[in-house]
Amino acid sequence: MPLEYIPGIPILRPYVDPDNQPFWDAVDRHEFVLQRCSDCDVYFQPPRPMCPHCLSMDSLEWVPSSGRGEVYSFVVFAADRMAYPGMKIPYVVVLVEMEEGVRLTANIVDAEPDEVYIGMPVEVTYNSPMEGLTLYQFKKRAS
Amino acid sequence: MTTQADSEAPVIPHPALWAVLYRSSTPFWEAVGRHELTLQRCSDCKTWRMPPRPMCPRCQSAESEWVPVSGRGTIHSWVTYPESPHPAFEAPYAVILVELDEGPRLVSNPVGIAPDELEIGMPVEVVFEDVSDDFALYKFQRAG
Amino acid sequence: MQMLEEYRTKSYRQHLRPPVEENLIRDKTAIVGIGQTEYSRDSGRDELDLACEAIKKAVADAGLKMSDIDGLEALTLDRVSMPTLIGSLGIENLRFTSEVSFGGGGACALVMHAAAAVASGAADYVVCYRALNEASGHRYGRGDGYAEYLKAAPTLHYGYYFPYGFLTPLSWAAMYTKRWMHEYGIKLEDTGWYSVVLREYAQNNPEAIFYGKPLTIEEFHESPMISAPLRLFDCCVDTDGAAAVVVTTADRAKDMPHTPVYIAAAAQSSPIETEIQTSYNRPVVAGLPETWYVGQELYRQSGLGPADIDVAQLYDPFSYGAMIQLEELGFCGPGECVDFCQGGDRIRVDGELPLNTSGGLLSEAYIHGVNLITEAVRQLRGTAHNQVTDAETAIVTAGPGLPTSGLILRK
Amino acid sequence: MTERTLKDKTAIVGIATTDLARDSGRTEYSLACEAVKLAVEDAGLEMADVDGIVKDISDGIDPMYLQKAVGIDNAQYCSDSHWGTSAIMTGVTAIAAGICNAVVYYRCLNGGSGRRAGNDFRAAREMKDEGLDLIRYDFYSPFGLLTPDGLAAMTVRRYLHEHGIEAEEVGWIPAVASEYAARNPDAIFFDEPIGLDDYADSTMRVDPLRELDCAPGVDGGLAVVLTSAERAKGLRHTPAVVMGVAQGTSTEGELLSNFTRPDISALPEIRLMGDELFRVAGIDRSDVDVAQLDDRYAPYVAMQLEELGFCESGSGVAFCEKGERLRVDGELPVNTGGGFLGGGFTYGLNVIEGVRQIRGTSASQVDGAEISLVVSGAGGPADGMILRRA
Repeated sequence: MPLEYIPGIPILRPYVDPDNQPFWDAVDRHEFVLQRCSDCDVYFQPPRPMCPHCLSMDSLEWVPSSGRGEVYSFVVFAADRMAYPGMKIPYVVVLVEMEEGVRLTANIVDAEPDEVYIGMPVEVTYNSPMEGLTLYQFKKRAS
Repeated sequence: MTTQADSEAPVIPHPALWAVLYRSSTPFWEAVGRHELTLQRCSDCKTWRMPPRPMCPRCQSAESEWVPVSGRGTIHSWVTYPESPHPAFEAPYAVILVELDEGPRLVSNPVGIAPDELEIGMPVEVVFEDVSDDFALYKFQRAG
Repeated sequence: MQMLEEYRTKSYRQHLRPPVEENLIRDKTAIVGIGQTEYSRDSGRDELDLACEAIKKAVADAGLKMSDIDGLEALTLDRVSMPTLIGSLGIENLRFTSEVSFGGGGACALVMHAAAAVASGAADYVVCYRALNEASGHRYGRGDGYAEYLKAAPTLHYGYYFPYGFLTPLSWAAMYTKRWMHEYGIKLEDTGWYSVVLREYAQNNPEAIFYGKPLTIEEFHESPMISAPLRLFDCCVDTDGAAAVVVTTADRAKDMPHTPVYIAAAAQSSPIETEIQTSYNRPVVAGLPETWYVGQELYRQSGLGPADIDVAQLYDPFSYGAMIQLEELGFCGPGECVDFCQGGDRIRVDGELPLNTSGGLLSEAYIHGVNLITEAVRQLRGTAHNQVTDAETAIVTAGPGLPTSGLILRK
Repeated sequence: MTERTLKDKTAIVGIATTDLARDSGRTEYSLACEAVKLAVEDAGLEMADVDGIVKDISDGIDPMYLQKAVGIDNAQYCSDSHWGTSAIMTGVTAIAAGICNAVVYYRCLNGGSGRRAGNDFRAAREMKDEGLDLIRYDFYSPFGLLTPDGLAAMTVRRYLHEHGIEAEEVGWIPAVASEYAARNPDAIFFDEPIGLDDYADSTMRVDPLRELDCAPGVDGGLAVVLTSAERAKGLRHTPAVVMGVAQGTSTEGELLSNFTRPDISALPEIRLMGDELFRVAGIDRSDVDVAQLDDRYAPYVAMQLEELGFCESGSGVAFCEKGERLRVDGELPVNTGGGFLGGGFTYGLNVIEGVRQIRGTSASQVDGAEISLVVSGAGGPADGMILRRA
């Protein structure tokens, strides 16, 4: 069962400010970028204004990601109590370890809850749950 | 990409509707809705509690009674807003601090007193203005 | 990042901490009063009212007058405004006030900060409290509570969670729990004894929400899955109520009505890359580095080890949250906590490590862990409903999976 | 009391601000990171030395976030204290009690461009943010008493009335602040000093408070690093040893709206805090070489001078007359960096100027300043500290 939304209930939008704007702007263009310190060659998630290793504010850059990763953990939302009312249950939130090493969460859009397993190969895709909102998501990938 | 703040402009309620939030204050506002001014007083040591609260700061008693007051007092201080900080209020307007004859003080608005007539010490008495069917505000006019 | 890397190898850098001789808290400060309101599902009162009652009782329990109190410690999540509370309690001058970030992770830090204040002479008697209408009022733990988090917590990273329907602390915790089960091969059918034993404790505790409502292991396994792998009976009980404690110096404590409960150690930890339950970018997701670090620090300060602890009160927002702490605090090896709880004998009142003897947050009440501190005090005073014979030392922890804190208390 | 005391146990060893601006164009997160980095550098410490973080809860950036960017490995004392600079006192207790090595205090806000203090109450009400003192505002907001300025104005009118003070006489306080600010490149709100005429011409914000009575909002970040007095000895700058630190509250005390206590034109929190502060420090008022008082509202400076015991009740405005006593060679140089009136309203700026006076690096240096008083929180829960040159 693919991910389904319940019409009429807005999906909560990400909080966007100058520290993470490049990320969400890229998602709008269906591009997936990650923040990296070019001096230390370390990736960060969530984004930040300073590299915690070299304390530079200038060496941070946004670089295209392969978009590929593996499911590191996941949660199945099976009951109303914990679920967001705007999304049809059951839905799955996956924690994905990207090839670059950082981990991000999103939904898996094309898998049944019982198909999902730790180690499952996935890649980034995009959807638009409502007008003016583009999200990155994950879909199945051949290993 | 828009943000949460852009997409959902807040609805601004009339500030009067903010009034009843703490349960301790509910009897006060219910009485005002009936055009009665009552204040909370400690049942044990008879200390006034304004604003209302669940415990007496003097004797730590949790018991209290609601006592009608005269509604008469004097202006203890006042301010005027040359520009309005909120669309519900038309500037210029004045806010007064009234010291009731019984002692406690209430913030309110003057009725029928121009800002340039306001004076510290001016005797005033309470009047009520209905905001909705069961909600009113207490205001003060020159004592007759 | 060094601390997280060292967590992998469990190499504790104690040389970086101030020497124990400089620590003015250790055995020089004490908890001398405890108080609580009724714990219920609907108090019918506001949090200010609940806070006043719990504080008044704690102050009376300590044999003090309200005017003796000159310090106040709150959690930032507490909805009671401090000036309003001061006005209601009638305290003329507080020499020290402080607030600890957020909720459950700060429960033991309340006592630690209070102890630092009395130890350094900033105040003489400090009250720590928590009041909340979690059951009837605002819920922190549920989907409709997200707005609370939006205002109360850093908002930036939630942008990566909220749009995906991922917005409750328990589901965030389910994510690391799932990984932990995967790494250690934990099977769902082996779990449940933790919840069952806590419910047993609640049957002797008339103040507990689940008093009179026992739970069998079969009923546990039949309970609905909330956020896999968490079942309904893995989760804590939403509660209305308040609890408070009074902290002062050991010198003063000697002349007070109750057996003093000394603070043998107090610690707080917020490792880098930590978020509230969503610390998914740490090298190890299947673990609780802050709890491990707090444990190391508590043992260093007190000179005690896991074997010296008579009773434990471990913060349990859900069963695994407390059980994984058993591993991090050295009561069992990594991945062994489900075995440790199997059958329940080790964690019962006459077992190896009596655990959450009032029923804990699962079965007594969820007062953000302040009720675990009051239970530890009762155990050391010898007045608990499920009294551990001759209990002399107790460990108490605060919320797992976020900046946390802990205490070792002793008679 | 036993020997348990905070006196001389700790020292401020690092201070820093980012550029202060009307509009930073940056996030508060970014401002906080820069300020903390600069303050730790200023102290001559490594980030790895910092194991405590204290801040005011009203600041937007959580310590967990700060850690992610500045690399603080493990914070082992975290406090989100409330009001003024009282969080610094919690850091002092942590170091004095031997549970922390070094504590950073930070503050970051876009008070000029973003959330303005005057809007906080309204926004908070609409969000039902009960971090503010709701029970009281319930009795004020229905009547349009909505802004901190309005709450302060109510107190100021009564203060002027009780002591028979003409409102125009208060003008010496912003006038002297403007002189100091004009000399201080960090204080952006006055390029040149103003006079009493400018004050008299200043528009009413909430009668009787004028624009020039109210400290403007500012964008920027600042940070302060504390460690033990012992460890401070080998560090880069002359340590500012914390001789005393204290807080004060009172029953019937609120945030600016203290209308229910017997005398609304007094600041009992400041008096109680001051008495405790001088008791802990063990010095007299006359020992103070320079003072940074809370001038979020100019008339509150006069009230603080009275409550702190530098002059008689009701004579605070007279004390400031012609500004002579407040200037750098006067009896009690006050707000030598320009205060919040000249630098913008952000608590902590006063602490930084207090430390600069101890170091001898103020833009308006008081000759041979040894003892520096800093006060925050006039009109609400108060806090203060006394610093001395090591």
